[in-house]
Amino acid sequence: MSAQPEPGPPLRAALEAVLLVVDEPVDEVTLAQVVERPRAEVTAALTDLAAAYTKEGRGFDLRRVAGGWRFHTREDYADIVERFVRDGQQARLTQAALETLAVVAYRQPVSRSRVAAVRAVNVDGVMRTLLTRGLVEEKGSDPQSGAVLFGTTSHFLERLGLDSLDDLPPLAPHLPTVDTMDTMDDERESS
Amino acid sequence: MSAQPEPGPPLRAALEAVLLVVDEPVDEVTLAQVVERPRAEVTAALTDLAAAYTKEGRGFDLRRVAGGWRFHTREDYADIVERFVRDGQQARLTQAALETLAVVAYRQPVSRSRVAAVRAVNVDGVMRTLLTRGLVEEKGSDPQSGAVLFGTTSHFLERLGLDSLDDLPPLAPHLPTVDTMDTMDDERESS
Amino acid sequence: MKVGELAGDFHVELDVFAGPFELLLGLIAKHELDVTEVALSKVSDDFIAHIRERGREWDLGQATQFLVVAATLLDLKAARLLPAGMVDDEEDLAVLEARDLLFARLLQYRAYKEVAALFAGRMAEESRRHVRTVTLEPRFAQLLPEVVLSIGPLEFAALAGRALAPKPAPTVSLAHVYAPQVSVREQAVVLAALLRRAGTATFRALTDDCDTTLLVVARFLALLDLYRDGAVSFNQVDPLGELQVHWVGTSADHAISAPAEALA
Repeated sequence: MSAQPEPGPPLRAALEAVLLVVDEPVDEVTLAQVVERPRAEVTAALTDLAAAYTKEGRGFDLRRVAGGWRFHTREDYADIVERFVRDGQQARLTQAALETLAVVAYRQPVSRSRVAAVRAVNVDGVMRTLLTRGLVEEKGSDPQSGAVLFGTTSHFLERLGLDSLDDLPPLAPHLPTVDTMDTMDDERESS
Repeated sequence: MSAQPEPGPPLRAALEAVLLVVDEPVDEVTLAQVVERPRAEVTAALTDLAAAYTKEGRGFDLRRVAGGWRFHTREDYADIVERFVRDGQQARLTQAALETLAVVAYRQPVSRSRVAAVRAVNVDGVMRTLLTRGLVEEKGSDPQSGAVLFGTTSHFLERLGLDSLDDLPPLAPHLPTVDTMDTMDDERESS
Repeated sequence: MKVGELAGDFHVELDVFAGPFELLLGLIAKHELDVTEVALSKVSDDFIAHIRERGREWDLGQATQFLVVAATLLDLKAARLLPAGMVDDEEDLAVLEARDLLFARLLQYRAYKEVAALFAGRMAEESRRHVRTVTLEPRFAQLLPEVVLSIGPLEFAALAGRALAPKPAPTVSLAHVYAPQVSVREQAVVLAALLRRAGTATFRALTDDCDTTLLVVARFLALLDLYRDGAVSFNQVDPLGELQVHWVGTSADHAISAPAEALA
């Protein structure tokens, strides 16, 4: 891409914005729908963008993998990224991550939206961290809603020094009144 | 950034690569360590990058928020991005919650009763909401009264897009008689 | 906050001022209008009329804001109306300070309201910018240092308990109006015992040991009950003077039975 502004609506910029937030590779049909432009145009724009990033020697790269497009770090800088990941102070979980992990541990199998409801905040980022760190994994899906259910991993048990989930200390002593809890939970579930 | 390759080692590209994998704001000191370059140089490179992204009208933006740098999507493409990011929407705060948050932000660290005094109403429920939403957190206790003190979180800074508390809009212009006010405030403070 | 936003488009019509309510507040804040000149009852009447006019469009938020501001104005006015004159002793100074504190509170409230509006604007703006939070590419994810769970199983359970505990529903606290239960019947028994022994006593003496106003009130009500039952008679020489209470009942009266009304 040159430094010249593009003519017409900024298709490339719109694609850049969407691709910045996507986690999984996104196919061209989906992208075309989102930006409301013909697929061929979108494909051309993506190819141009990728070529431009390479030509400009950017630290990121736009690649078509498994039928979809996604930002990747450029190979040339893999060493630096590896150093960052290895040395980063990421060994400890944040308080938010710990609390979310606790909810998953005691409520599993549980959907992401259930966890979010209990925590009263969006938990997407934190759940991703827990998945990446191998503490939480997918455990099938809810037969009714079809929502993906999550549970803790054996790695989680190891890190906590437990043999099985049965060894998790009972929750009861830490809850005000279990009866109220269950009622409230049911209400929330159905709401 | 122009289409010309940069002279010397590609600092900007290295920073782009690292920033692509972070999931929370990263401060300049950490980045300088990873890319092994002086902090001032890193700061300059980040500022240049951000300016170039804006000039080129890219779909993403590099911003310093809550003390660290991070990629954001550009505001212009919010409508398109939000077709993708489903539950990214944060629940709106009520007027009472916003006002209470404002008092905490400008008075921190501050006790619940001090906040209630300014708001002239009981703020218990509202403070609970702010705590649950991660906008406010406990910051120690008052050495004299032992009352728990509250302050704003880095999530608060992120929600407002502020780099630090120093960037809070000044309160003074909203006070008609600043001189009088300050005196009053000191009196009350010491009482 | 824009002028007029505080109480919607509520306008006041007063002898000294006609215009938006918010502007009235601003003028008082800037010392351009004396609060004592403002007929607050008229302002309140107008506001109620304004609310009625809107019929079903009743806006609780607007009404609440009006109440907060009106209450502060009322405080302010009360303070302003206190005899001012020359500041010649400590008490006068205290009155002045109280008055200025009220004034400061009003200004402060306005200021925080205004920045709260700025906060809302910034949040709305910021919510249109989305951050990148994606999973690490697998090649990097495997390099992540081993997670350290800095807590043990018991602490973990406690954390879960806190995270899962039902969030208390918002309630209006009545703690400040809490009053201990006082029974009129019990107080009647106490009084009967005292009076049987003393024959005659003043109301002051009969309530000498009361540590709360509520208890005094209960004793008074109990006396009325005793009077109705013909167990006591009253005697008061001057209006607002000392109240003499005489026991005229039998010795058995009110030993145990008495009208059973409890003040809650």
